[in-house]
Amino acid sequence: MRSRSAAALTAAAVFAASAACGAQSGANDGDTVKVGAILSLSGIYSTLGPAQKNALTMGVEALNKTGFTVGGRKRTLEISYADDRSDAATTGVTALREMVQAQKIPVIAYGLGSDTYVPQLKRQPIPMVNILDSSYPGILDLSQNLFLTRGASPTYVPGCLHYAKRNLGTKSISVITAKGEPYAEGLTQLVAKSAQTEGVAIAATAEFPLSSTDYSNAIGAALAAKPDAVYLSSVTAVILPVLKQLRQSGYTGPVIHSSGVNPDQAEAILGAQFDSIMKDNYDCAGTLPTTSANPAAKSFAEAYQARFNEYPQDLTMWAHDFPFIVAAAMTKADSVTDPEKIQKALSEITVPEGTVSGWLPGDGGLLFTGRNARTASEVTAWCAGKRTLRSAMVFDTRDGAVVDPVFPEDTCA
Amino acid sequence: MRKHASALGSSALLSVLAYLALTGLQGDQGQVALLVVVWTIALTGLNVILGLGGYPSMAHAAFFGGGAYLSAILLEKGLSMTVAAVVSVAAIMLVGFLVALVFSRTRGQYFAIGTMFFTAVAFLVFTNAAEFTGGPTGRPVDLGYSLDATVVLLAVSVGAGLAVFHLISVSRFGDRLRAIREDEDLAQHLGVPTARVKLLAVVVSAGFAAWAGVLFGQYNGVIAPSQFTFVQSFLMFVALGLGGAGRLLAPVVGALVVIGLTQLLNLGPGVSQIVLGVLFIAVTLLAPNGILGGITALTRKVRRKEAVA
Amino acid sequence: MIQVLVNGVFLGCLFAVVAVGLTLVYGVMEVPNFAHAGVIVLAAYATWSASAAGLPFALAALVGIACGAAVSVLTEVVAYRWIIDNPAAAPAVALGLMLILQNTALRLFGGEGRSMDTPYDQVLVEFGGVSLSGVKVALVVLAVLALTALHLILSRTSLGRAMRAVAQDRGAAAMLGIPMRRQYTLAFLIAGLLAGIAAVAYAPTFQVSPYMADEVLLSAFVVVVVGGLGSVWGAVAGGLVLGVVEGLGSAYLSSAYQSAFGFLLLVLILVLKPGGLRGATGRRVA
Amino acid sequence: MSALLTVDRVVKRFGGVAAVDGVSFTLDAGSVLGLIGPNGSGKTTLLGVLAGTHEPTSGTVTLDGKVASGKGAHRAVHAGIARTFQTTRLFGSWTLREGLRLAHGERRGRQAWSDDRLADLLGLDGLLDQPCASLTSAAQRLAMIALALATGPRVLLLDEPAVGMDTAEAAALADAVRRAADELDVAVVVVDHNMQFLMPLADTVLVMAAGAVLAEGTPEQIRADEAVIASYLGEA
Repeated sequence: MRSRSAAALTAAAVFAASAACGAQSGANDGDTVKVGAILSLSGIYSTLGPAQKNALTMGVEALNKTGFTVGGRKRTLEISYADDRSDAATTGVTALREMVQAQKIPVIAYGLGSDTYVPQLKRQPIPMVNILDSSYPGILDLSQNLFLTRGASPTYVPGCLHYAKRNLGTKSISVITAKGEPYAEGLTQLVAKSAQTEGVAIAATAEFPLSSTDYSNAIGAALAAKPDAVYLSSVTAVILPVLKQLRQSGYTGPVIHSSGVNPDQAEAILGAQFDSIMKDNYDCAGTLPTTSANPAAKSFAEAYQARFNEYPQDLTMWAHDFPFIVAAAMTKADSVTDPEKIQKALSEITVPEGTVSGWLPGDGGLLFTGRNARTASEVTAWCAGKRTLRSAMVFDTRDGAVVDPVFPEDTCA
Repeated sequence: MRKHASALGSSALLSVLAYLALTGLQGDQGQVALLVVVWTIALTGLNVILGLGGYPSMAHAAFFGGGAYLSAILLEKGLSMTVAAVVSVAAIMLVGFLVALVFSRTRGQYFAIGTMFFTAVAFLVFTNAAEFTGGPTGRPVDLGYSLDATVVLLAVSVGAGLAVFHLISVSRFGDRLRAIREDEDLAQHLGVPTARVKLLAVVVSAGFAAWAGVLFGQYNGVIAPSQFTFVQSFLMFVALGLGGAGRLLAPVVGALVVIGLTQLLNLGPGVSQIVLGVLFIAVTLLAPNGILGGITALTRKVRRKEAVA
Repeated sequence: MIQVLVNGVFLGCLFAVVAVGLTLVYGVMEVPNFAHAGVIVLAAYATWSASAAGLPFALAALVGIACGAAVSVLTEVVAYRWIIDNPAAAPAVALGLMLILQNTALRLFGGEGRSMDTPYDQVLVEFGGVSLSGVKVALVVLAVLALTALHLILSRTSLGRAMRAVAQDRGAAAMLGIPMRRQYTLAFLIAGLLAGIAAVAYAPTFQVSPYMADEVLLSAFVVVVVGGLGSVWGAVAGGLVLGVVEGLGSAYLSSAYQSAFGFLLLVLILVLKPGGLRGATGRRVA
Repeated sequence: MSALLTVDRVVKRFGGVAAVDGVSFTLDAGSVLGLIGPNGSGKTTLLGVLAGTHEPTSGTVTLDGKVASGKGAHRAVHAGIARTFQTTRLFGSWTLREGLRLAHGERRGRQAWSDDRLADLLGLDGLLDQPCASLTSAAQRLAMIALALATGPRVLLLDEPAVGMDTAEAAALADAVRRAADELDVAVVVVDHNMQFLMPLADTVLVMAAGAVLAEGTPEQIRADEAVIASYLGEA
């Protein structure tokens, strides 16, 4: 019997020890204001997180040069980062609880997993600003605490179809999509809808399981319908292996997607042959900083490229602007700790100074209309042999149709 | 009665400690406390089929996930929390019955590999039946119990689970299970209905795991397939072995070591897992009947030295 | 239809190569060698870093295969050797090793998948309306070569015959004076070489990542069980059968549940013949 | 009184081979039946059918009028038929007392003989609380019999109990089996090759050859029977 009680005591000691160090610092009213950022720094979405972190760092440094005043005192911003390991439901939720309960953080930027955070937000509501997720149907109706600082996928997918029909003469298109991946499922529905409005036929829609490594069945089904073009529906890390096997299977026609692949990722994932695999490849998403007409975006792009030696994706602009948006909201709310006041202020601020994304102001110059801040969208094409992208079409959309498209001249020819 | 007192005493003590840990700790540490408590409840069930019966069931993470998902789906369909919980546990026990039936004629490595594959297929269902399970990124769980009620239920379940295990362990069912573990054929020739006893043990273990899944879903608010993979089944199997399969407190020690190590020791991607790997091998080689087995051996050696000195 | 069968054969060759490595080790030491996946991963990364360092692909492949053999032998020397008379401890040690190997790869090379380039990336083989990419043809060729070489070793050389004796009955083999410890190391050496070959053949068709071998390992275990634990030819037959079953299932039923069809096959076999296809008797039956 | 155990035309085929080919006999309570025959004559298979280890291809085994064959070993035990094994099988890490406790649990209400009585009967006193693995090989074989008896059987089947025993140990075993039959009113079937041990012990002897009954009778009759001598015993 002695051993059993001995073991119970050891278990008790360990529990008690971890309970003792439960107390956490959290007060936020010093001059440095702490906010949170939960990003996918590893896992299948790891092509997105690191770039966001780089941009957030640049944004915070730019903001802290002048600082911002709240309650009569000049404040600077500090971001506490957490990696959700592309699995919001496990590591993301834990990080959210750590920030809200232990670190008492009032506002958080995040990338994916909106629906998994909703239950926790019901228990302890705080404003969460999404700087990435444009999956369809939108995340905003999941909870009043969620804000989105980018155009949702309905604002750019129509551009793919419009450009394909007008410039590539596409009459039928096959879609290869990742089953169960939220972004992919939204895109697939939108492509079908936009194809209908543009008069392009959907030749075939083929699925592959997210965990699979051999896509020959999906590729076979998609190509059997003899399409003029193929649309790959999901995020970069998922579609590039499919693109490689698609080219290996002998398909040479145009490939369209909305994953925001940059040249560095293409080379890392596709290997030495990346240039030939990426030939005849078109991406429709938010405007890219490098090809944007907005001067602030262009100078940010050059600074980012110089500092991180990496091609800036569209999400870098929105991540860069997050600190400015938070600072503006805190100043309006005149509080750095009260989540409710900050959330209310977010809906009342205009487009803040120092932002680079070229936000399209709503009526009354407000940044957020219906908790959504929008930018223009763009179709970009791969420059063969130049390891870069060129702008093929800049456009905006109104209820699902492309409006005032602009076709810049071909910079990589 | 004295023998029961210390076992039931420790169970009650652990319930109190679980409550303190769950309410006292916040953020990351709160998550560690949650996982340790939930795993303890699940491993107590595994302790019946693996600890007593010696059958290496690798299906445990599937039962754990099944409980969580089924309760979430039933809640979404509008059932009340208690009904959803009871129906989920009962349904998963039925699944456990079917799994045990399918693998009833296999033993040892075959049973382990067969049940491991069951978990792999269950993972596929969790990942691909997106309209119910929300697909690979998981799904939110409606909050049937309040947070406080969930915490109380978790704490009580730890103690109650261990007490039930103790009663099973000293009952004829426990004797029969241990006989199967020692020599199944001899046990059958001494009158033990081995097929029926194994079936019941798997069903009981599935019930524990499902209940742990229901409570985990209620506390965490969200569940995802990555928490119920065959590697998780493996980790549960080895956690119990580390603790000292068959002993009352093996689930507590096993959960503390495995969860504590993977969550607290994050020195960078992978390092905590490497340390866990080394620990598994060390304990398996040095203390074949786990940490608790090692402690008992040590105390017995110390006592013998005192007697000699 | 033929295309699906060809895909099935491709999968079957992959499963067979991995399964033979597992069944060999199981036959000799009754160990479910889950760490085999870790060996494959490290062999793949060795090949990748060798070719990244500028070696031509053929040389880099040899580096990978050698690394696979070395790591596999290391697992036997460091851990498996000490639990030879306590088979109940084998799964725990196997998982421990898998965690160590997989996470060492994660620690050294990070989590994102990397592509392994081969000279035959662009090759496309087409015959009778059926097309198979160069990398897949390479896998089938490598698998056939590896398995024939293994067959020759097992049947022609004294080393191979001794190993088959050990697989039949360890006790009897020991009595015949076969140096047991050398046999264990030899079994892991061959399993390591097979793992290296599997890595070099399989990585180009997908990508190199710490988790690339998990699903293949699971299917390989089904093959080992279906083929009968410890029987090499059972593993080859089982591999092809499973490859075709999974190929057909994923093409005609649903590709999401590809490994579920493997599971159904496993259940069928286990329920009908608990000893596996080739009837190796269950170890513990009286 | 009608016979305790009736074996009626039992056949057991493995694939094409009929290991047991139509064997019938009856057994009364308290009597000891010796079952002899050359290797491969089907003795052990017959024992297996009686104990429920094998399901008979045809024919039945009834105990007290109720059919006991073909329902698995544990139901045979519950019906009152227990067996030991050719190779020693015990719960190694358990003490004998723990094994007996398990066996007592399966008695289905039949008469219970205390551990001490069984230990005394089999000469195992003082060995009840040691792990079985640490007993001598002869003691282990007796322990197996104790376990079988602890299930309160009406019929006890012994599969070569005297193998590996010297003459003194075999004599003690014969005495214990005789006491079990007389004092516990258990019917015993003994399969063995050790004639010095078996002949004085058995009330009747059944000789098997090639799966069928060659001869049945008292030990003396069997010794005199030429057919038995020709096929099996050689000169007396």
